[in-house]
Amino acid sequence: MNVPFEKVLEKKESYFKYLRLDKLPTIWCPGCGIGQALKATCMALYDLGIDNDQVAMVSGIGCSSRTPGYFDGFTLHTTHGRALAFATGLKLFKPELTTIVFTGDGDCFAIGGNHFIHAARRNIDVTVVMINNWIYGMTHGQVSPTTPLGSQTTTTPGGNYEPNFDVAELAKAAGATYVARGTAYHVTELKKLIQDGIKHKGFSFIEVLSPCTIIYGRKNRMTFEEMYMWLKENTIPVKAWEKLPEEKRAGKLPRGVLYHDDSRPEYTEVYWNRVKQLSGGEK
Amino acid sequence: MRYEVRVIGSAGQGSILAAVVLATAAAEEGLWATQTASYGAAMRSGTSLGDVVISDQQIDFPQVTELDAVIIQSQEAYDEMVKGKPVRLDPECGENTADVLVNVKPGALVIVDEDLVQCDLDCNMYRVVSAPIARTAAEGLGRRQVMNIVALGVFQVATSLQFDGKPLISEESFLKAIEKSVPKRFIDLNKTAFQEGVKIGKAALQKA
Amino acid sequence: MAKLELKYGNHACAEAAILAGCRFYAGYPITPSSEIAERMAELLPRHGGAFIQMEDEIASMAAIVGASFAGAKAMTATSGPGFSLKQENLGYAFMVEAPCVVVNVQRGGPSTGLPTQIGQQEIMQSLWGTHGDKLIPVFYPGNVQEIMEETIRAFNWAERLRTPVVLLLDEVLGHMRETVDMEQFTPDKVEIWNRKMPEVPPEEYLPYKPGEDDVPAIAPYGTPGYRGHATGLHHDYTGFPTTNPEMCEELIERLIRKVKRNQPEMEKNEEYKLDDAEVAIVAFGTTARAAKTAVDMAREKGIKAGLLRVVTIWPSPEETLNKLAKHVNAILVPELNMGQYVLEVERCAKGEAPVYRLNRANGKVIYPAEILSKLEEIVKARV
Amino acid sequence: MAVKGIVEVREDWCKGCNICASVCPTKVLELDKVRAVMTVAHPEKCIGCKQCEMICPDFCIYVFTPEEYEEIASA
Repeated sequence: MNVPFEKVLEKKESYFKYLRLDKLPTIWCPGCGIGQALKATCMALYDLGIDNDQVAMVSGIGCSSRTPGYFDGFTLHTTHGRALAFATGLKLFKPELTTIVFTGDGDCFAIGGNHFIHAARRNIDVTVVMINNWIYGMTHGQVSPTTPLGSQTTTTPGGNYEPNFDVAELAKAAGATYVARGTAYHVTELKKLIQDGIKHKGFSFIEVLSPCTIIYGRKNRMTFEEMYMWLKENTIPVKAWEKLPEEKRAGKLPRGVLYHDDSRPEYTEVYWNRVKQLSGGEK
Repeated sequence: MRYEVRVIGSAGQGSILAAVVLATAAAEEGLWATQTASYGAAMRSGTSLGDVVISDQQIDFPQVTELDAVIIQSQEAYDEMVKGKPVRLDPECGENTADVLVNVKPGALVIVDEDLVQCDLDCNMYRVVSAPIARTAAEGLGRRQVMNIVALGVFQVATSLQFDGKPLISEESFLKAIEKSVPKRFIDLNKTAFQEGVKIGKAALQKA
Repeated sequence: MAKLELKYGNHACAEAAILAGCRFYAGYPITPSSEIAERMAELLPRHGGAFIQMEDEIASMAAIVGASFAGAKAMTATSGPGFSLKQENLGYAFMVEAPCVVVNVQRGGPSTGLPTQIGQQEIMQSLWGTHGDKLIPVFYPGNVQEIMEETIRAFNWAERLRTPVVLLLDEVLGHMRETVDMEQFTPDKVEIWNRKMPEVPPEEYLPYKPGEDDVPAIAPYGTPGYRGHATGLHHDYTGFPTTNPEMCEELIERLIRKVKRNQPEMEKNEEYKLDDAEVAIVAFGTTARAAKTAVDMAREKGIKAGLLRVVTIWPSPEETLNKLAKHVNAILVPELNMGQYVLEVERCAKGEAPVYRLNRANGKVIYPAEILSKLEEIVKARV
Repeated sequence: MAVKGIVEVREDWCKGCNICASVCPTKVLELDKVRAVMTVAHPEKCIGCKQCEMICPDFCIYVFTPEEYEEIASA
């Protein structure tokens, strides 16, 4: 049994070639959406024809930040919140590496918020895949900067009372030149969004709405299926969203490419062009 | 040989730059030098200073302890140097008759601006050289800003008082140091300023 | 023939870094270290390197580790508060064995303290600042010439041992100009060490498998075939997380051993008039310069004083200090803090000689005359 | 009706989250509740839409076209 599947894994002619198969299964809880985000990234790279040796993946701390461990490229699992700072150093010195940062809502917007806005401001060519599961999963369910109002977390018994970030608007305002939102339910679409993000020369930010099935789900009395159905029913493709009257938008989110600007120069290109002028060419 | 110099003036008179040029000139001359600047106190009082230690061998303690020479560019700076009177260096000198400078050795060279500084120093205690430094810069060269370099010219000549008639550092070394230390478009101006300083320095020494 | 040139301390550090092969700098402005960043911003593009002013100190430390993984010889510079912020990622660099140099131009602390004035208060923090056990080499030059020597040496050891190296300066050193004999810094005379590269084919490559020198050969990211993973978690030879107690023990022991075993070669001291000394001063940085003058002043007064100027602060010269304690009647440790390295001197002296202190943390240097009077006091007490 | 897709589940990676079964339009998959792993209960119903493969968080489902399966199995 399972013989052809094994052969697919061996043959390295599919998106599985980007996985460290010996590290599977992942450490994530059953139903967690981070797996889909990784899968979508692998598929995107496969379709773009980017080799394993051309990709660096950097992460901080948290559930989502365990992703690089399963990705067969040049991977760096760093300190909490600082992934973008490490990635900035790596990308600036080796601009030829496709650099992907896997991060979560707490990692990226709480402890790493400053690094995020500055990386976006510089428009450095890094693709950020931000897994938004509305909670701190690895530390077992504390409130995060994206936790919806009223949600149950271990540090907001009785419901969250802190307003949350609209992370897509934040990214755009900080200067990101590609902003998209996908979900762990719409994986084919997510693949396309990540693919465009990688292709985009500049800072790309892809928010992936992903259910935290065990921690968030249990606290808020939602089953795995209900969480995926929520994603299906409450996210609306951008085009349809634009036509939607204001009163029908409440409680729903647009998904797809939310912002795309190709006009701004990319940071490493600007820097190395300056160097070329000053040093006469060679690195 | 350890020779300590302080250039002191009001903020903006280029005391630190003068100290840098002096230390660079020492290096050109083949001497070892350290140049330090004090931030805290100088910033509060509105005066600024640059210290230089020159030696024929590598220097241990880099800051000044007892000055062999001081270039005073303003009244404010002079008052600063007098203030405190922590040590009576020469018991022979009557306390009420003359000012005593802080941390300055007996026999030290004191260069003051003739027009800007009213001083009442005991000439038996210090070798005081008074010259029209600011006037030379402002009227002769049309640029008051280069008075610090004019002062260095005076200093260059005056050190001959302490080293058996021969200056500590040659004119050539100073001119090379100016080339290295000031922006290109001001090199000629500063070189002229230095040479003017040498001239008024020589005149002042003859007068004395 | 000496080729003397007047150099600004912080600029000398930057220029020596370029000589040592540094091609990446990330930093954040802080007094009194900012001039290092300014000089690097000027020099790096001209030498084909990358300079970036990051959003904070934490990010600067992170960026140099990222660049180090990409193969760059990387550096950052900071002062007190910034050094505190760098600690977590400094520990990360130690754990993942990313060669890099962290310069700390010490000012007066704690907290914002005395930003424009001297302190020597990070002697202990440079070793013990980041959480967890570690041994990070720390060098502390005593003059501008030595800033250049030690910057190059810091890069060399960082590369050879694949470890972060801390270079301590102080405000006076960083902000002073001094003549430097440039003769020894011509490119043909500067000895440069580079990190070792894996010699095995990609399929046998284990990034964290140490060689006989306890140092692993990790390929720079982007080297075709030599993909790898690095994590701040305890990891095995493959670089992947492990909680296996044997593996964890082996890792932490090796990380410390790889530095410790090189202590004799890394040790650098200056001994001054110690041969017949009865009382010895142990000092470093700017304070050691005052101490040297104080030794001469004491000798003139008939006190047989000597100086051991420590340049390699960590790992500390344990044996040298112990031998010194056996050889003299008393040791004096003047430092611009409330008593830090004196603890290490006491530990190494093992009671062979009494250890006296001269401490100050008010932003002012210790003058030679003060050390002299302390020496006189000690001699009086000992007779 | 001709088979349109062949589903394979790699049981050792499956965590039994049941998401794949919940998205399958023809109910091909069923959870083995005792072992908490997914099983292909009704392979004949597969229409080859790949929704289960796409949404599986654990990389343990692969959907072949019959031709693809033949080719790989016989190789």
